[in-house]
Amino acid sequence: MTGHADPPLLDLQEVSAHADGAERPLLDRVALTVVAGGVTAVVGPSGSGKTTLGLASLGASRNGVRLGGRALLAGTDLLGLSPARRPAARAGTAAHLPQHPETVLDPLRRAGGALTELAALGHPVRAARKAAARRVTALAGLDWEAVRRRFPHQLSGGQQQRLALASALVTGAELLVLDEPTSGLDPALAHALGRTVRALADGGAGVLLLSHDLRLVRETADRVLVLENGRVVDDGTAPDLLGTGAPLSADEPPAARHRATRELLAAEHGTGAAGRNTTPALAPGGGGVAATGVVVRRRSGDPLAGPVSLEFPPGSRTALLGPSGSGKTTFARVLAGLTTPTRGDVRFEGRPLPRRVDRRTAELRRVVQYVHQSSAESFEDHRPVLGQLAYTARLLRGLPEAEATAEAMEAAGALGLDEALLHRTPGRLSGGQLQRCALVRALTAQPALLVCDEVTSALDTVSRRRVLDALPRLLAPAGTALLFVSHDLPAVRALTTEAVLFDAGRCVRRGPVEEVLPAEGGPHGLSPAR
Amino acid sequence: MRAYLLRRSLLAVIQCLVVLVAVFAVGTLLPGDTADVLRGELGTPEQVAALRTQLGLDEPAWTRFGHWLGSLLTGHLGNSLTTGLPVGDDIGRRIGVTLLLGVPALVLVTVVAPLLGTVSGLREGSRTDRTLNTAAVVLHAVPEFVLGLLLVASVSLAAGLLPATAIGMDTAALIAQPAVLVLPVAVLTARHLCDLARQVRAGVAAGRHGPVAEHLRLLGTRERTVVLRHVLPGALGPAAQQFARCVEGLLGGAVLVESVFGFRGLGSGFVEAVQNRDLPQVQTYALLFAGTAVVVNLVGDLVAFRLAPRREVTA
Amino acid sequence: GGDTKDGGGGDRFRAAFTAGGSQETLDPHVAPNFVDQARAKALYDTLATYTDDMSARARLAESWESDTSGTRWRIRLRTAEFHDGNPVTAKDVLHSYRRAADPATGSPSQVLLSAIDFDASRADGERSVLFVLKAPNFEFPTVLAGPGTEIIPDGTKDFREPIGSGPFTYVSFTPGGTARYRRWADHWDGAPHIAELEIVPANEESARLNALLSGQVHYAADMAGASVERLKKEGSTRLLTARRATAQQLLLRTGRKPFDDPRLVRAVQLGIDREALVRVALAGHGEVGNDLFGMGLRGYPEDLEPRERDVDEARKLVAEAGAEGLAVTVETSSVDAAWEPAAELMARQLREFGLRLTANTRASSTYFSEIKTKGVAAFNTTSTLPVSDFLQQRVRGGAARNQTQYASEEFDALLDRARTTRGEQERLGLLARAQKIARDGSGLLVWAFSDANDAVGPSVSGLRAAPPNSHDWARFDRVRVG
Amino acid sequence: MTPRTKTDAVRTRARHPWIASALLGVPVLVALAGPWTAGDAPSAEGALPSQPPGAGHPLGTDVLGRDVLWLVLHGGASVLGSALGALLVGLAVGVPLGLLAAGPRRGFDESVMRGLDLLLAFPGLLVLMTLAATGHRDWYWLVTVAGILQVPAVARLVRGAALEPGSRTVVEALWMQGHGWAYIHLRHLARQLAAPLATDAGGRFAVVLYLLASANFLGLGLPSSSPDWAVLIERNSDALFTQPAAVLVPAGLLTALCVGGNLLVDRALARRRTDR
Ligand SMILES: Nc1ncnc2c1ncn2[C@@H]1O[C@H](COP(=O)(O)OP(=O)(O)OP(=O)(O)O)[C@@H](O)[C@H]1O
Ligand SMILES: Nc1ncnc2c1ncn2[C@@H]1O[C@H](COP(=O)(O)OP(=O)(O)OP(=O)(O)O)[C@@H](O)[C@H]1O
Ligand SMILES: [Mg+2]
Ligand SMILES: [Mg+2]
Repeated sequence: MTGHADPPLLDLQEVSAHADGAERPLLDRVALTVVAGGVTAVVGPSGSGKTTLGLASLGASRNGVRLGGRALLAGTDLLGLSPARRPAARAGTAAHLPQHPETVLDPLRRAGGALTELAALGHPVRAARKAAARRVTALAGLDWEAVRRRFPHQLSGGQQQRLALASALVTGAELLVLDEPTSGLDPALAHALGRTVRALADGGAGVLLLSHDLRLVRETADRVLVLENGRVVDDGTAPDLLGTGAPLSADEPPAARHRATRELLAAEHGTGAAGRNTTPALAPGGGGVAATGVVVRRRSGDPLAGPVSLEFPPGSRTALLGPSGSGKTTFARVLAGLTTPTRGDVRFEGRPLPRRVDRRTAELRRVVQYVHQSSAESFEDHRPVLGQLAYTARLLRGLPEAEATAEAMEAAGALGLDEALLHRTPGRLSGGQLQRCALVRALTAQPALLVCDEVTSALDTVSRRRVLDALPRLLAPAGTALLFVSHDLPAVRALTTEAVLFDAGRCVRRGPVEEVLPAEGGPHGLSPAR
Repeated sequence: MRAYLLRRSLLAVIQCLVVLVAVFAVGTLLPGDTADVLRGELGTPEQVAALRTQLGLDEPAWTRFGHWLGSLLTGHLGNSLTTGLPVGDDIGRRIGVTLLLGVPALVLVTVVAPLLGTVSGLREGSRTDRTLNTAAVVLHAVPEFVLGLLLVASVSLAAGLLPATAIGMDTAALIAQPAVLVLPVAVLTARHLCDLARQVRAGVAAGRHGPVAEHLRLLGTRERTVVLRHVLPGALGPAAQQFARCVEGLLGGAVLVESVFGFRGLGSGFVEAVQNRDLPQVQTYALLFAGTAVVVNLVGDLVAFRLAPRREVTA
Repeated sequence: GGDTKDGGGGDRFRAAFTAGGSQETLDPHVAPNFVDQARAKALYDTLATYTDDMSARARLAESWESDTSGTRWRIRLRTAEFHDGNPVTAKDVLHSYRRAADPATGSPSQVLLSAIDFDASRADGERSVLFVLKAPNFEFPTVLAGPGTEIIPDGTKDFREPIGSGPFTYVSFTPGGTARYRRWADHWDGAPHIAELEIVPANEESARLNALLSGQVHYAADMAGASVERLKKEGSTRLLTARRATAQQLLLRTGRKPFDDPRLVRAVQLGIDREALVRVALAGHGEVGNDLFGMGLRGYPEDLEPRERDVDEARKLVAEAGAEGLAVTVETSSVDAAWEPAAELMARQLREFGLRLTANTRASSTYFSEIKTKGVAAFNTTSTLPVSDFLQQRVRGGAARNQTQYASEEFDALLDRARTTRGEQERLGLLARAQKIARDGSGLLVWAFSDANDAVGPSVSGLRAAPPNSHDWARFDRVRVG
Repeated sequence: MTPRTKTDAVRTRARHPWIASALLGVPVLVALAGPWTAGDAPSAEGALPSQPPGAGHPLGTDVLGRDVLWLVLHGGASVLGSALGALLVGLAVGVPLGLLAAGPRRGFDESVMRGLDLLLAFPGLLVLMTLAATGHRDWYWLVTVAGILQVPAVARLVRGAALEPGSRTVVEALWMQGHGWAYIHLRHLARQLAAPLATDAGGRFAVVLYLLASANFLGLGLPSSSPDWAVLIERNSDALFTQPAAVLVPAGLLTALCVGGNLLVDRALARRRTDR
C-alpha cells in the first residue's frame, strides 16, 4: 500500500453536478480519493449518481449536465481546464469503462485495430502496441485471435463489455474508472474480472469502481462509499460497510451503517420465492410459443446457435443460461424475429410465426416480446420515455393513449421508477432506469412469451429485488411465459422453474432449475455436463 | 467479397447492355436522322435520299442496332455516320481533353473537400465555419457560366494572368501549356468541391459529438486522432455517394465549362453526336458513360459498405 | 505544329469560327457552313466569285462568253497551278463540276449545276471548257461563283491530304478541330502576306469573343447582339459589319391551312411591326425588310414602296377570313438568336389583330429538315445570294427548296423569260416584275435584314467588311498582322 | 459554479441568424409579393434590348427589351415552384426507395440499386432532348423528369446514410413494439437522415434550378419569354458584360436564396445536435 505522502491519483473535492431543469443536484458536493494501488468503490441504488460521478471524476459530463468543484487528476484540476485541454491531461493517466460499452465502440473499426491504436496512448514505441493490445485482451478475458478481425456488432454483449474493458486497459492508465464492469459477464468471468482488478491495483494502479455488484466490491475494494441521491451517505472500508456477504445479523447496531447501506445489503439476500409460488400449472396439450430445430449460421457458414428446440407453454418460467458468447442472445433474437434462422422456425399455437418481426402483424408481434440486452440503446433519443412506453399498448393492444400511458406508468411504478423520470428523454436517465423502462415497454404488450435478455444486469440490489418481486405479478394476468436470459444465478433461482444451459450455441442441459444450476455458493462457473 | 465483385461485374455488363438498348430506342425517337443533319438547309430531297441509302439508314432500326452490337462484340465500335471514320478516333481525341480537365479537378476535390469539410465541421458555428460554408454555398449557387465568364473577364482579360480560352488546342497542346487548364478546372472544381465539402462538414459536425468520439476523448485520445480515425471515416460514408456523383460528373464531360472555354471534350462530343443523330457515336458515348457510372458506383458501394458495415448474421 | 503561342506573333494568323463538329471534311463540294467556306477559300479557287452585290467576277476563269441562245458557254481559264505543281486544266474543271452536280456529293450548288448537260460539255483544249446547258440561262456565270463549285484536280476523291489551287497549302486538319495552312508562294494571284493560317473552332460566341479580346485569335467570326456592344465599348478591336447581310424571313406555308387563305398572309404582312422587330429582336443591328430578298444586291427592285404597318386593315382581313382568335404555331429554334425574340414579339403583335401565335422551338440540328415538311409557319434566314438564284431555288413553284409551297405560273413564266433574255437591263426588269408578284403572294416575308459582324484584333489589317458568300468575306490571303 | 463546458455550437444559439434569414427572406418575398407590387404588363413595351439601367428602367432591359425590374418581380414564383417541385419529386421517390434498399432484404436492395444505376448511367441530356422532340413540352413534364433524374442520387445517398442507423437496436425495438414501416422510416430514420439529406437538398436545389433553366434552350418547360429568373439568367447570359443587371440580379436572388436556405438548415441541424 502506498504511503500517505504521495498525493492521491484522484482527488475529488466538492464535486457537484446539476442538470437543466432537475430540481435537485445529480451530485451534491461529493468528495473522494483514489490512491495508487487502491480500489475505491462507489455503490448505491440505481439513479444515485454513480455514472455521473465516474464521468465527473474525469472532467466529463453527459449532455446538459454542468459540473462544479475540483477534480484533481494526478494533481491537475480537470474542471479548471478548458474542455479542449482535458483529453491531453487524461491521456495515459486515466481511462474509463462506460456503463454501456456497446455505444462507445466504433462501429467502423475492427477490434484489433482499434485496440492497437489506443495502445499508442500508453506506449510511445510502436512495436510495443500490438503486444500490449494482445496482453490486455487476454486480461479482459477475450481471445485475441478470435476478436481481432471482428467488428463490434459481431460480438456478444459480454464480449463487447470485455472489449471496452480492454480498450480502457490498453491505454496503460494509472487510474481506471470502471462503471459496472461485470454487468454483461457470466459468474466465472465476473469472478475472474474481480481478480484482475485486484491484481491491477496491486500492480500500482488506482481504481474507481462504480458498481452495484456487492460481491465484486467485497472482493476488490479497499474503500467503499455509498451514494444516495447524489450524496455520499456512508464511507468506510469494505468489510466494515459490506460485511462478508452473509445475511445481516439482527443484533448489529443500526448506527454502524447508514440506512441506504443496510437496504442494499438487505436486498442482496432472501430473494422472494413469491414468484415461483404463483406459477400457474402448465396448460396441458401444449399451446404457447415453441422453437423447433432452430439453427443460425453466419454467412460464412459458421454456426452461431442451434439446433435448438424448446417449448414455452403459457405461464412457464424458463431460464436460459450459459457462458458469455454461447449464443443465448442469438437464440432469443430468433424467437423475437430479429434474427432470421438458417433453419427451423418459431411456432405459436402450432402455427409458424413469420420469421421476421416486420412481417408479423400487430397480433403476432404481440406473441413474443423481447427486452434487448443493450436496453439503453433501444430508445429513441429525442422524445420522452413515457410516450415511447405507451406505444406498446396502443399499437399492439389497441388501447387509447390515456389508458396506455396510465398502464405504462403503473408498470413502471411497480418496477420502482418515478413518474418524474419518465418525462425525460432517455439520455437523461441512468442505466438501471433505462433497463427497467425497456422491461416495461415489453411487459405492457402482455405477450405470450416475454424474452428478457439480461434485465437485471444494470440494477442494484434494491431495484433488482423490486423487479424480481414485481415481475411474476406483472406476467400473471396474461399467463405470459418467461424466458429469462441471465448470468444472475440468484435471480434465476428466484424467478424460474426450468433452466436450459447453452454452450457454444447448443443446448447442453435442460431441466428443473435446481438440477441445472450448481448449488448456491458453489463454484462460480456453469460447467456444462458433457 | 470476390463473389460479390464477380456478380456485380456480370451485372455491370448487363446494365450497360440495357442502357445501350434504351439509348438506341430513345435515339430513334429523335426527329430526323444523320442524312437530314448533314444535308441541312440546302439539301434537296434527292440529295438526302442518296445519302440515306449510302449510310444504310434505310435499313430497319433494329437491324442497324444488331450490326452495331455485332461489331462491338468483335471489338470494333463501328464507324461514325457523319464522318465515316471509326468512332473511336473522335472519342479518343476527346477523352484526353476530358481527362485533362477532370482528373486535376477530381484530385483537387478529393484532397480539398474533406479538408475544408473537416475544418468547417469541427468549428461548426464559428466564424471560420460560417465563412467557408457561405463561400461554398455561393460558389455552388452561382451559375457555372457566370462564374466562368467572370473569372475570364477578371483573371484573363483584365489582369492578363492566364489564357482566356483553349480554343484550337488539342491534348498535346494542352499538356504543353497547362496554364490554360487553371480557370476551367477551377470552375469545374468549385461546384463539386462545395457539394462534397458540405457533405463532409455535416458528417463531421454530427460525428464529433457522438458517444464514440466522446469516449475516445475520455480515454485521452488526441483530438486529431479522434477526428482522423473516427469522425472523418464516419462522415465519409454518406460523402462517398456524393463523391461517386462527382467522379461521374467530371469524367462524363462538362458541357458548360467545355463550351465557355472552347474545349472539345466528351461533353460537347456527346451533344454533338446527339445533334448529328449519329447513333453509333451516341451509343459509344452512352457505353462509355454507363461504364463509368457503373464502375464508379461499384467502387462507391464498396467504400460505403466498408464505412457502414451491415449487421449480417445469416444467409 | 504543336506551337500554340498566342497570336500577334506576326506571321501566324488565327481565325475562330463556329464549326460543324466531327462531321467536317475538307471536301470543298460539301460545304454546309461558313467555316467550310472559309477553309475552302484558303485551299481552293472557284472559276468566279461574287462581288458584294452578288454579281459574278472572274477568278480562275479568265473570261466567259455564251452563244446567242444562252445554252453554250465557253470558259477560258487563266494560267494557274495546283499545290502539287500540276496546271489547272479544263479536265479538272469538268471533273469538279461533274462531282459537285452529283446529288450523292451533296454540294449546295447541285441544283444549279444539274442544269449542265455533262454529256455534251467538253474540254476545249487545255485551258478552255465548253459547257452545254440543258436550257438557256444568261445568269449562268453566277453559278460559276457558287459555293461548292471549287476546282479540284481531276480524279480527286479523297480529301485527307487535299490539293487545290488556292493561296494556302494544307498542313493539318482534324474534323471539328483546328485546320492549319501554310502560305503558297506560287499562287497565281500573288503569295499571301501571312506565313501560316489557322482556322480554329469555337462554337460558343463568348469563347470566340474572349479569345479575341485576350489576343488568342486575330479574327472572330459571327459576333451577335451583346458581343457587338461589348466590342464597340472595347475599342481596341475592330468590328467588320456587313450591313443587310442576312435576310430574316418568316415562311407562311401557302399550301396549307390557314395560310392557303391569301387574306391571312396579307394580314400578317401588314400586321407585323417591323420597326419594333428590328429594334428588339435584332437589337437595332439591321434594317426593316420589304418582304423581298436581296436588298442592295443586283436585281433587287429598289423602287418599291416599303410596307407600312396597318393593324386595322389586318384586323379586317382576319375578320373577313373568319379567323379571329385562330391559333397559329410558328416553328423556331436556336439556330439564329433573333428568332425566339422575334417570335415572342410577333406573338404580341399578332394578338393585336386577332391571331394567337405560339412558338414551337425545335432542335437546331434538324430544324431545317423538319420544317421542310412540318408546320404552317417557320423562321428562316438566308445570307447573301444572287437574287436570281434565290428566286429560282426558293420561290419558283415546285422547286426543291420552296418551303412556302407558293406556285404561280405567272411568276414562273417571268423567271423563265428572264433567264433566256440576253440583255442585262431587260433581264433585271423581268426579275423585278416577278419579285413584285411574289412579294404579295409567296408567303415568304422578309421582315428584316440583319447585319453580319466579324471582329478582328488590333494588329490586323487588310480585311474589310463584306457579306458572307462574297469574295472578300473571310479571305485571308490579303491579311497582314502587326 | 459557473457553467464552463460550453461548446462553440452553443454560442451561436444566442444570436438570431439575421443575415441568413434576410438572405432567404428577400428572394422569397420578391417572389411572392412581386407580382402584386408590379403591374400586369411591363412598362414601356418594346424598348431597346439589353439596355443598362437608366430612366424608366431602374434595372435596364433584357434581351427582349422588357423591363428587368418587372421581370424580376414576376419571375420568382415559377422558379421557386418548379425547382421545389422537382426537388420534391426527387425526394418523394428517392427517399423511400433508398430506405427500402437499406432495409433487411438484400435482394430488394440489389434490384433497386441496380435499377437506379441504369437511370444514373443513362445520359440525362438525351432524356430531355427526347422529351422535347416527342412533344412533351409542358412544364410538368420537365419538373417530373428533372425530379426523376435526381432519384438515383438521392436514393443512393439515403441508402448509404440509412444503413447504419437502420440496423440499430432501437429500430428493432420499434418494430417489436408494433410500429409500421412508415413510422420507423419516415419518422425515426428520417431524423437520422436529416443532416445528410438536408445538406444534399441544399446543393441539389441549385442543380435542379439550372437543369430546368438549361432545358429551356431545348424548348422544354417554360417558354423562353417567361419572366422566370432561371430563364432570365439563361437568356441574358450573352449580355453579361453589357447589361449585367439582367443576369446578376436574378442570379443574385437565386444565390441569396440558396445561401440563406443552406445556412438556416445548417443552423437547425447544429442546434438539434446540441439540444439532445
Ligand atoms: N441530463 C440529465 N438531466 C436530468 N437528470 C439526469 C440527467 N442525467 C442523469 N440524470 C439523473 O441523474 C441520476 C443519476 O444518474 P446516473 O446515471 O449517474 O445514475 P447511476 O447511479 O449510474 O445509476 P445506474 O446504477 O442505474 O446506472 C438519475 O436519477 C438520472 O435520472
Ligand atoms: N453478427 C455476428 N457476426 C459474427 N459473429 C457473431 C455475430 N453476432 C454474434 N456473434 C458471435 O456469436 C456468438 C454468440 O453470441 P451471442 O450474442 O448469442 O452470445 P450470448 O450468449 O448472448 O453472450 P453474452 O452473454 O455475452 O451476451 C458470440 O461468439 C459472438 O461473437
Ligand atoms: Mg450508471
Ligand atoms: Mg447476450
